Amino acid sequence: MNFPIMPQTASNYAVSIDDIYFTLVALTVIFTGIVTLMLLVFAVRYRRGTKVSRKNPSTGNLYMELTWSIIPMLLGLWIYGWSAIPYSRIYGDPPANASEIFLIGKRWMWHFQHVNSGIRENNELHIPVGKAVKVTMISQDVIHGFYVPAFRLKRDCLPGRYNTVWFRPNKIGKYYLFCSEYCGTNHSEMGGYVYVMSPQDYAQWKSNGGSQTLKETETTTEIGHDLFEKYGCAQCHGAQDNVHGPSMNGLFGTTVTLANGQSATVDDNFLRTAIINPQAQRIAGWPAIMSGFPVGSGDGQISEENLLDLISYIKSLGNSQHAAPVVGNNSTSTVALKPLASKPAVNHSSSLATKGQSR
Amino acid sequence: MSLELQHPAVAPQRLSHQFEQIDQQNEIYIVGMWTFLVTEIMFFGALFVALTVYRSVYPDAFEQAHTALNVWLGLTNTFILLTSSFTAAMAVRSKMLGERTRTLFFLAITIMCAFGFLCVKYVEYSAEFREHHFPGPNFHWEQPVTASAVQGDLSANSQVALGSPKISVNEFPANYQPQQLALHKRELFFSLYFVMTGLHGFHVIIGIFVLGTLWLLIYFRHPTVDDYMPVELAGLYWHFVDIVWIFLYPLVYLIGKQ
Amino acid sequence: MANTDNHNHDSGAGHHHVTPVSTYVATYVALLVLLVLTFAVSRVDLGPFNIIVALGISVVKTAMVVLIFMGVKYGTRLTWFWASIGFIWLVLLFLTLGDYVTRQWVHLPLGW
Amino acid sequence: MSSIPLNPGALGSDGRARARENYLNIKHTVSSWLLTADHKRIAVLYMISISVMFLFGGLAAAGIRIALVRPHDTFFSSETYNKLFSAHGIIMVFFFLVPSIPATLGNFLLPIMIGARDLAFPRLNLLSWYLFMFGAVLVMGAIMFGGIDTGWTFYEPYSSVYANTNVVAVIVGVFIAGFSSIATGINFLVTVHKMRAPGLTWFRLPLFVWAMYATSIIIVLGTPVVAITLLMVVLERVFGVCVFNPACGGDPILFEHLFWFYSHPAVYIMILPSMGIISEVIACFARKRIFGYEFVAFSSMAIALLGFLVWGHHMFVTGESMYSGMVFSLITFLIAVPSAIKVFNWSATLYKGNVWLTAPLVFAIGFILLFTIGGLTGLYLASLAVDVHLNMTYFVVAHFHYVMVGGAIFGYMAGLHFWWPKITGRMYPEGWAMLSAFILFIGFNLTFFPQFILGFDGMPRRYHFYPPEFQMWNILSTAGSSVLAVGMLIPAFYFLWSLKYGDIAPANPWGAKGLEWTIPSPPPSFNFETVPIVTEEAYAYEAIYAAELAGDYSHVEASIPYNQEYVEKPQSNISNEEHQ
Repeated sequence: MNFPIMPQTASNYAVSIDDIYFTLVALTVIFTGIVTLMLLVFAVRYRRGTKVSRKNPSTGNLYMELTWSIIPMLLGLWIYGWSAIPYSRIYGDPPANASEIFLIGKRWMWHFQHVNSGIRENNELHIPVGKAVKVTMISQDVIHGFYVPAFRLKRDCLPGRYNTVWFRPNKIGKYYLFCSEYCGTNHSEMGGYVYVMSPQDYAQWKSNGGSQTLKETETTTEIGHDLFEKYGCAQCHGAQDNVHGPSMNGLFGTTVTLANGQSATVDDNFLRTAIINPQAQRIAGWPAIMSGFPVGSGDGQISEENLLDLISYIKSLGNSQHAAPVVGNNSTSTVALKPLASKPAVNHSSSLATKGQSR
Repeated sequence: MSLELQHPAVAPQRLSHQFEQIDQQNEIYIVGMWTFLVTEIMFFGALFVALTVYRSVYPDAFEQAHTALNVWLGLTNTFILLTSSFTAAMAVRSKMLGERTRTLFFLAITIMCAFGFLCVKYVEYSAEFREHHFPGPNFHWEQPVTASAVQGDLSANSQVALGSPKISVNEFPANYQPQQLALHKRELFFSLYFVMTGLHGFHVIIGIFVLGTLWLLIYFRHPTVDDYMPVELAGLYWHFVDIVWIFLYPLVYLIGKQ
Repeated sequence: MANTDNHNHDSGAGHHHVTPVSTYVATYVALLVLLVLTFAVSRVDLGPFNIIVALGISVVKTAMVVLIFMGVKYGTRLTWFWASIGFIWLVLLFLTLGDYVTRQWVHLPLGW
Repeated sequence: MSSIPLNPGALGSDGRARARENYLNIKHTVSSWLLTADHKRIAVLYMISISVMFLFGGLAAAGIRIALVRPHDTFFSSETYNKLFSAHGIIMVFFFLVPSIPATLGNFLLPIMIGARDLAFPRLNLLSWYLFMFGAVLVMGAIMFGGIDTGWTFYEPYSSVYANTNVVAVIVGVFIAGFSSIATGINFLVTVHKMRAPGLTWFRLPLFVWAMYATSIIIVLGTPVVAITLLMVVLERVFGVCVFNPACGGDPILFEHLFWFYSHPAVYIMILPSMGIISEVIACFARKRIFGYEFVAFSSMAIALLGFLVWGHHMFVTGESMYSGMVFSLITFLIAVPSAIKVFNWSATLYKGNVWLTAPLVFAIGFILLFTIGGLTGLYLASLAVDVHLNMTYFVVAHFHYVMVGGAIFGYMAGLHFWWPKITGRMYPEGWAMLSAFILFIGFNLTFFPQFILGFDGMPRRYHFYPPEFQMWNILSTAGSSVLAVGMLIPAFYFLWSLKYGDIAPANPWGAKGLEWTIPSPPPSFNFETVPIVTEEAYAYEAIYAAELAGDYSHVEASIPYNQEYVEKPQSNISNEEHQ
């Protein structure tokens, strides 16, 4: 006989969320108690035939109405403000030193990639205790939900768009990982465990190459670099070739002006769209010559996994804020460009400028 | 049954069992119809929200995709619908005054306008289908090369569209392949275009059915249309169809700069 | 069956308002002028104002159709109410846009 | 219909009573039922239809509970389990809860309560039932032959691209049923606006009418949005158009926005009519004017209007903008205020009343208790950070069952018992009704309270298999559901029994105020011989209250035993309200 009352608490959010939760429980008990007491006492005391005083029965009282409107409202606003704070942390920007993990949801498994070590694992996530973790997630098919009850943490894993969430595990242990958004037949089997390990254990686990099943030693950034070459990105977006496309050096995190006059921050979602459908948000000043790489496994397509690798590589090129003069043709871009010396410029792409699609 | 009407020439009306007064009955019909139109506003409204959202997210793709539409045909259709709205209002007025011949005349013009609208729509749709702009597995997009394509040079465009993709692989580096899929935000535009205009067209067809039935009933002097209310209500519906198009035309055909 | 024949004349008599033909013709002409204007404005690049002007003209056209062709101008208060509530409620639906506008703001520094 | 005599309640010329004509016995042919334009007959048709749908939905729920007894159930496959909960949700939401009170009790009572002969558009009303039936048959057919596994929310892109079940047929069925609901809504709105009896001003309306009015506004303004949204899913499946599909840049979250724009207010479609019933029942059996009438009336409207501004609280974790979530959360907290106003006003009405503890009142008290818990647990889900943990878990399941079963169904049961004499002309057996009320209350809490704890423990909803440590709570819940099932079956039996063997009901068995109690039970076809003129506010129980305190209970008409010949009694309390 096992009647668990609450889940384990293993992240920086757990306690603050539980505090709000149990405050709400207390309020629920109090208000339900008041209502129950009123109903039962009145119904029994004033039932037909009882000899109790019924002098001056009231059918309305403005002050009472105001009392039971304003008190619940103030309590509600208090809870609202209190609970908005952890919420804005969970889905807000992570601390700068957070280690990054890519998460790909597919029916019906979770695929994790540790960005800095390149370790990949399925349905299991190993993380060191006490260190902030940022999870960038995307789904290959339908909406999934990344849910770790012990962390009080949930985020939907959408197809076509990155969602992020961050947390800091603070207790060693093995915790359930669930899919919270219904995703089809084996929805309830799409889950696994999150292992929060001591730093020593984690270091050892890492040096062993992670999970036994999926041994990968190349980091996502390294894979991304290879892909950058393989897909020919470097031809236009290389270090110094600022003729056909903006250089990726120092691009990440900056604010750019788009061809349609809007401005946008270069973040994960921006890069993703730029790779899949560059024309949707072309940076001002660059010709519309790039055709995108759709998501898929066919020729000329790119998988979700590789997309994340590429983005990881582009991120690694830094987000320098140097106010270098913009190179390029009458560009209004505010991108700070930092030349990268070692990469040779690829020059056979010069024919693109004339033969590419014109708008 | 008391009939005390402001206008001396207004035709007499009949009262249903659940009502007390003819004014009450009239107002109930009008308000009932308006309530129905409110549901229609929300019905189309959701689509306009989708259009606005996607247009703000993918402004360039929408601006490019909309160039495939024929502005002039859209303009013609707007003109046709405004005219039909005018004649519908005139038909209601005539019916209210008991002028049977004029009612039939204006109703006929309204119906003809509706058919005219559908004919123009047919021309537009067939062009879009020829060019594989209908969303789905056969969707295909080519950036119009010259401004003439925008101007509705349908024959020229259709020949190009029937052929193979215009962009050949060898113009690009070997590992750099043109992808139709990359252009799918335009499919989004065409999805919304077809859903919205299709649904609007469906309302036009219903309108033709309703107005045509009324025309026949009035022509054969059926007692149910002694009252002007049926024509009035059909008129309200028809004006609503017009209003939807008043918004559709600028929002779908006239995106951005031409 | 209409047993209460002492009814109030003001309540629903407005529906029998017969609009003069000249009003209808004038409205029709005005609508056509606005249509030409819509088209003409779309040929001029006003930046973000293109869409605002186009929508503004559409709203004016709609108002004319609703008030005159559909006779709401002469309708009862109840007709006014139901004729306007649909358009008002549509604005609520457009609050959806708030989500799309503010999604970009996630990187604003919040102080922690 | 004009051939029906307008004076059906008259005595024969010899002064002896004859079988009084009423809406039930005026004609007996099948076509007289299937082609009727009488709002009361349509209400009965609806009542039968939704009861059948409730049975189907309940069977699906039983399947779910059976599967969840064991952590790794082998009784059903996962496909079957998914189809079961989808069928349960779709049937219960679209074919029971949404039409339940408006289309049955609302249809029956709304015209009578405002002194009208019928709804404004009687044939539209009949059409609405046919649309409902057509949708119901389509959906039931699709569920029987293949089923659907999307859940009742039809989330994209699962529903449009990945599901290979009968999504199209079910959505078309729901779409059609939506139009049935719209037809009812339009009818009610126009009827309330324009067909009130002379003297029946807005602030003399019974609160049930206010509630129906608020409900109709939600139906009319919300349903079209979900209709077009679901239609788009069908178009995506059938024609391959691409509006929400991320494959061409569509945003599944936009689908959620549009879906919840209706589906959150739809919750108020389910609960507001119940609140109206509770107001009637509480006032009647406390023998008091409802406490703070205006506040209760306006809180209905406030709920209806604010209910349209909170849809985003279903999407805090989906990737909706953080700021958008904060706004939606704030408005959600505000909507708790009108609900609190209602609960406190009902409780205060009982204070110093002369409370007659009947089955309807017991159901009403049950409603208030369960709705209080259901409403307060809604605040957990409205709290942004807490929702991150609780969203999509069993906590949500428990919360909305407290609102919809504890709320909507307890309210429906209260109303059904309260007006059963009026509808059928027979009394239900009071003792059995009390028993079933208590069994339902216990069974309900036993079923759904453990799910709050399961949810906080982290058990996600729509899970076929779950970690073994959650098993005991699930067993408790399943045990409770069997009690709940018994509590639902008892009324089914005694209601059917009472149709033939129940005591014959007088016109006003409760000594209640309101126009519906001034006409015979069951009402004649055209409700009122002459248009009633209303001269007093709703719930003017002062005279009855004073009489009862003085020991005079003569206004409560005794039930007439079955074997006695029915003689229409002069009704003293009509003359107050009707001036011919």
